[in-house]
Amino acid sequence: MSMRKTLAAAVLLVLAPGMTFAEPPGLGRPIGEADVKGWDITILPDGTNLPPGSGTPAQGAPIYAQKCAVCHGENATGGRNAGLVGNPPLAAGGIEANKTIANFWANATTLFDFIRRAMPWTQPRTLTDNEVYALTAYILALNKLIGENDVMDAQTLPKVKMPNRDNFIVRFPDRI
Amino acid sequence: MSTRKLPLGAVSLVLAFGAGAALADGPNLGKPISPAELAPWDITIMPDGTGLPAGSGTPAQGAPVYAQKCAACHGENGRGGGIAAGVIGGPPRATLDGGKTIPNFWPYATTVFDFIRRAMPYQQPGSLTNQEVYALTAYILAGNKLIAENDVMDAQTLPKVKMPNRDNFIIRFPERI
Amino acid sequence: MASKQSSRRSQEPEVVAGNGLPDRRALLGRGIMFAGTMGTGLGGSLTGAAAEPLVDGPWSNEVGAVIQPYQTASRFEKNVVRTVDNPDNVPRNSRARTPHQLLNGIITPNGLHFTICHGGVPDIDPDQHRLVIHGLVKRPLVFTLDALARYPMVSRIGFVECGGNSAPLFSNIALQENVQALHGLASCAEWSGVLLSTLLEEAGIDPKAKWMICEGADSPRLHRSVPLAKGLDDAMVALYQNGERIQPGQGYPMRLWLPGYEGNMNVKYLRRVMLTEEPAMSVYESRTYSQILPNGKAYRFYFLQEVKSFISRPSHGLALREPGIYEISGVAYSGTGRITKVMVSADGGQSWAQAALQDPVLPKAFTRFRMPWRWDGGPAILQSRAWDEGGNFQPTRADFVAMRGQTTRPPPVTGFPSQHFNAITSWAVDAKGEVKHVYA
Amino acid sequence: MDPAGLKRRTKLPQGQALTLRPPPKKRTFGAQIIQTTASYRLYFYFREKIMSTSKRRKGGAAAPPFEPVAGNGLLDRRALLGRGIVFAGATATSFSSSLAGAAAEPLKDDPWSEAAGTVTPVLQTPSRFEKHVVRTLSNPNGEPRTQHARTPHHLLNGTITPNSLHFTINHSGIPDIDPAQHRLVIHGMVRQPKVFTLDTLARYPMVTRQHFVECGGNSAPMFSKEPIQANLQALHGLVSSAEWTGVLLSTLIEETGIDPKATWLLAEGGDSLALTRSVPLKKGLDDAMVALYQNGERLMPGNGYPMRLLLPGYEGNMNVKFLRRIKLVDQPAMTYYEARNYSPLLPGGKAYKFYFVNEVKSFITHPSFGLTLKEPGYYEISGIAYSGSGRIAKVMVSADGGKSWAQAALQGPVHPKAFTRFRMPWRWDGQPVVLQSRAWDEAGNFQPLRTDFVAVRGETKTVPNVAGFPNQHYNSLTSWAIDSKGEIKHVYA
Repeated sequence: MSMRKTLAAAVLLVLAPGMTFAEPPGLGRPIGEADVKGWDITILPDGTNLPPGSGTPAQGAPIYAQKCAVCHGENATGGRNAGLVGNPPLAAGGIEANKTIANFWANATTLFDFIRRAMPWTQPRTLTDNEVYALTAYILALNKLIGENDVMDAQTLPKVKMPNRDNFIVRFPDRI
Repeated sequence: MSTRKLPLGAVSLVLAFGAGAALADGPNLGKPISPAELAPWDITIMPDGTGLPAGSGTPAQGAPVYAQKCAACHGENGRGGGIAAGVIGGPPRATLDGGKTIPNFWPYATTVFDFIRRAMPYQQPGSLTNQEVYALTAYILAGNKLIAENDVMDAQTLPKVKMPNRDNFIIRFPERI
Repeated sequence: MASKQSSRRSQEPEVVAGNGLPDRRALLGRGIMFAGTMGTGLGGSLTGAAAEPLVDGPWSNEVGAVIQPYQTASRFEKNVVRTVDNPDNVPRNSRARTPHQLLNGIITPNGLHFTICHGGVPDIDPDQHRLVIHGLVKRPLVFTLDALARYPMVSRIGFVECGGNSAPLFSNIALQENVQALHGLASCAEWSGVLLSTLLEEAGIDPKAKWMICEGADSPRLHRSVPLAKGLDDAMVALYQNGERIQPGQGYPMRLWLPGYEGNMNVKYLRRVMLTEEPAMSVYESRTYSQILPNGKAYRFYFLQEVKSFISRPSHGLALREPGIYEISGVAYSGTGRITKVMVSADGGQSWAQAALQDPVLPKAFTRFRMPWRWDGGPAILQSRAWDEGGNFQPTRADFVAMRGQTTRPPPVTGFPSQHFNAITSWAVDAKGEVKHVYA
Repeated sequence: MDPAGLKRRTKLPQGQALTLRPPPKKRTFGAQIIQTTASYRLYFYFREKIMSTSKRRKGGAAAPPFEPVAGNGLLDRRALLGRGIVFAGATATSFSSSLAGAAAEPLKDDPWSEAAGTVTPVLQTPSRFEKHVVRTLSNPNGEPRTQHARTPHHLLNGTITPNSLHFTINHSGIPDIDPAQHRLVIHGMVRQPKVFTLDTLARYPMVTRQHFVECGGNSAPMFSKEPIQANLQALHGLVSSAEWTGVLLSTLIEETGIDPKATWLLAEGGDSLALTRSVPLKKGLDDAMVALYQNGERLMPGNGYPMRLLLPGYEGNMNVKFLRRIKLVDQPAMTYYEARNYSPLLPGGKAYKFYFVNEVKSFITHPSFGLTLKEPGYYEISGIAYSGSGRIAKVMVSADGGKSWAQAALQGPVHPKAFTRFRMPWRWDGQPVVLQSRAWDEAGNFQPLRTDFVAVRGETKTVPNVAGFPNQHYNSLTSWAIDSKGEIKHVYA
């Protein structure tokens, strides 16, 4: 049973996208930035958030052999998973060229960030910061991007100049 | 990558629903079928008796068929009490508290025949012969005092059975009929 | 049942709403970028304690599970199921109701679409299934599924609702049941298929034809009489439901879909359409879907599912843990067409505020309405009331019962005292945040 | 010229047709061609409701002049306009039956009509006759590498992908997250870092929108220099469309307050890889959503349960699943995924970065590879079009490899950044044809021809593995070649 009556043009109040309510629920619980540290593991290209600690290629070699070689192969040349060395010229490879750390990655900090956040694949976030610095140094050195006995730490890692850094085009500048 | 160029004045053709659509020059993939081939599915009994098959049945013939094939669910003598509602008796008037029965509510007797033949017994619908359906229909109508004990139900007599509640209905939205 | 109302003034509810419903203008603007206004007014929860330090969940430190070909819900959501009233498949009807209180948006996922079967769920081989169109036609025709796949199709989002949905509200006493038990026999999906008119016109319609007897291939061979006018309007032979082939409980391999008409007429497992001059008066239209009125008469051929709305959250069974802001949310729909307005009250109908409708608002489909509400912890009675583009609106329960009657004693919640109940539903929130079903 | 005036001889076919459900084994369908003598008037009954945005945008521009009837049997799109006459009196003879003339065999009750059916379950699943309608898996045994599940578009219809068939990519399996413990923290360049639980988010004002999510690498096999003979699921299966419901990210960020210096936000997931992407803050404040529901029910685990970021129109990887952290920053983090994977190489050695947008794209779902046409006659060409830049404005279909085009009908309502179903009536005369679709969006973008696309973006030197990703963001045309036996191949045309 529904009543039928002449309605003044009912204002169709429609939830347009982006429309929110003037009075938000305010139900988020405040938290100190310190308490977020446990999750805040993102390293920015300028080195922000790099933890204390350091590592050299030599310190990285044994850690790599013990924790990484099983998938990435001896001396990071590749195994069940991709290799981490090699610098084939991009231009020759065309669109499906092998993007390696040496010929493609724009920032060395990405290497530290990804190793710490996701590796080893089956037990992520089990490496100490020193181990991550050592592995980062080991891989950068293998790719001749740093000297054999350079020390990677919060100051030096961001300064590593990756060869392909300036070889990118922003596809939709208006969306940045 | 998609190139940008002058926005087209394209009118997109939007296919609205809510429109009947037939393609005279359409697929025409319906296969013709003759009434004879249709017969096994053409089981609808209309209120005026159209569709009633040959055959007949009396209340007396219906009693044993009921006992054997219906009582298990609908109860002894059609009184209910099993897992299904009774088919004989019940309250004089149907109310919101329940009790729509064949005598106090069903407008047409032909519906009894149609439903028994198409859907009963529940586990083997369509397994009754037309004779058995006429007999069961007669048995139920007689049980509810809608026909006499020895009336014979067939294609001629069944449509003539006058159900008490027949003229007690209102069409809710006449404009939609 | 829509009753005509002449004067408009007396009916228009007071717009500024009490009991925590913000003035509707609050709904219009986009929230202010209140970078600076962190006043205590927006304090966190009552306890106000800062959140404890974050630590990785166990799932973050191990490789996850393998992807499956046909994915299913998380194990933490295994309570989001339909309630079934015939789990042992006893020889009688079986119904499964949609858990509206646990869903959102307007689409009902296929696994949770409500189902009513009168002879169990048939296991139909699509290659054997046939659709026959005959009776008052120029040429009786048979269609296979492969043939129908080549016809022009349409897709449309729309609801299917059992004529008996909301029947528990005919009870003279408000049954303490949740929205799934009260209103679970309605769902909304995107249906794709061939318009019935396409097939009828291929068969050639005899001008004398006025009705279509539509019959299913299930064991009771359920059949209903449908006006030919509806067949030539928006009736569809539906083949797909939310993109995939129709679920067995919704009529696999094909069903009749009559947007806005009572569920039982939307014959599942459709195998036959016979054009006739007269309706067949099947048991369903002559007995079951014929509603008794207080004066002893009964409606016939009700057909239409009228404008209706209910609040799905908060609702019975979903307790409010603390005072503060909540979103009152629910669905509104009408067999007549689009919803034009939904009003919400938090004080049992003394005052009302207009809820926001989530666009796009589609005809004969669920429309999600939302209303922000600040609960002060005191007792409140939540109600929603909907209007449709035909000018119809939901009656109060008192007005509805005056016209349609109610039971004299509370029926079982799975019973159907009558059908086509579309009056207002009310939820009472007490000081402890418990929600009861009430009549208000 | 209105359709009624169109007089032409058409062949009226009869008989079996393209099957709806191609089980794995190839099924061919017989064909008879019936030559009819009567001429027909084309009349169709779709009532057209011109509500396309381009018309609204153009201030009611009149419909363009009648499109030429495209080659190879594409029926005039105006055939889909207007409601024809109910031809109650139409001549019977004109509807001759199939060559064999044999009527359908006599009907009998099938077994399912003669016995009660099975029990109604608490959670429905498809009929056993549809068990082949599943996603294909790239890593079924869960080896330690990325897993992909692709949507079977060639078996679906309409615009909604059912949840069980929504595509999924997981880089380290699907985490089994307890919603009661899951937290979303928003911090960094904010006034007051805050933590939200699911219970609190459930009380926020929510929005519901229909959007596609597409992997940036969807359609990657099309970069192959030669057309790979694989079906639509293998070529374009990493895109799906659903109704998403959740809380606008802007609502939450405004609550924590925004430091004017912030220009980016980092979104991180609770999976073992803690997958992180950098997102421009402007997108975060636009239509970004913390999505909680997918087609009405809570998110599927493979699509981010209990909550995910949804960036309508942006590449899938950025729509971070299992969302647990948003950090406002003043520079992009150049995480592994944006620095390496989703940074498409160009032929000259340069590469794009921050591609973000999934551009306008369309493909025909049926007829398509693997769905053989059994006989000549009437078919509906149907497919999906979508664009990350807004609504689809127009879809053109060609049956002669691009020599001539006709405009397809779009199934209304057309939503922005969502699947739009297009349909084109077609009469196949049994001769070899090449079907193609091409879409335009409301922003004026359109799909480039393959030659133009390859000239800018390049193609592979060798034929890659169909499951590989030679590159990303392919949105050129897809072409299906049908031979005279009705077999369908994937071609470049």
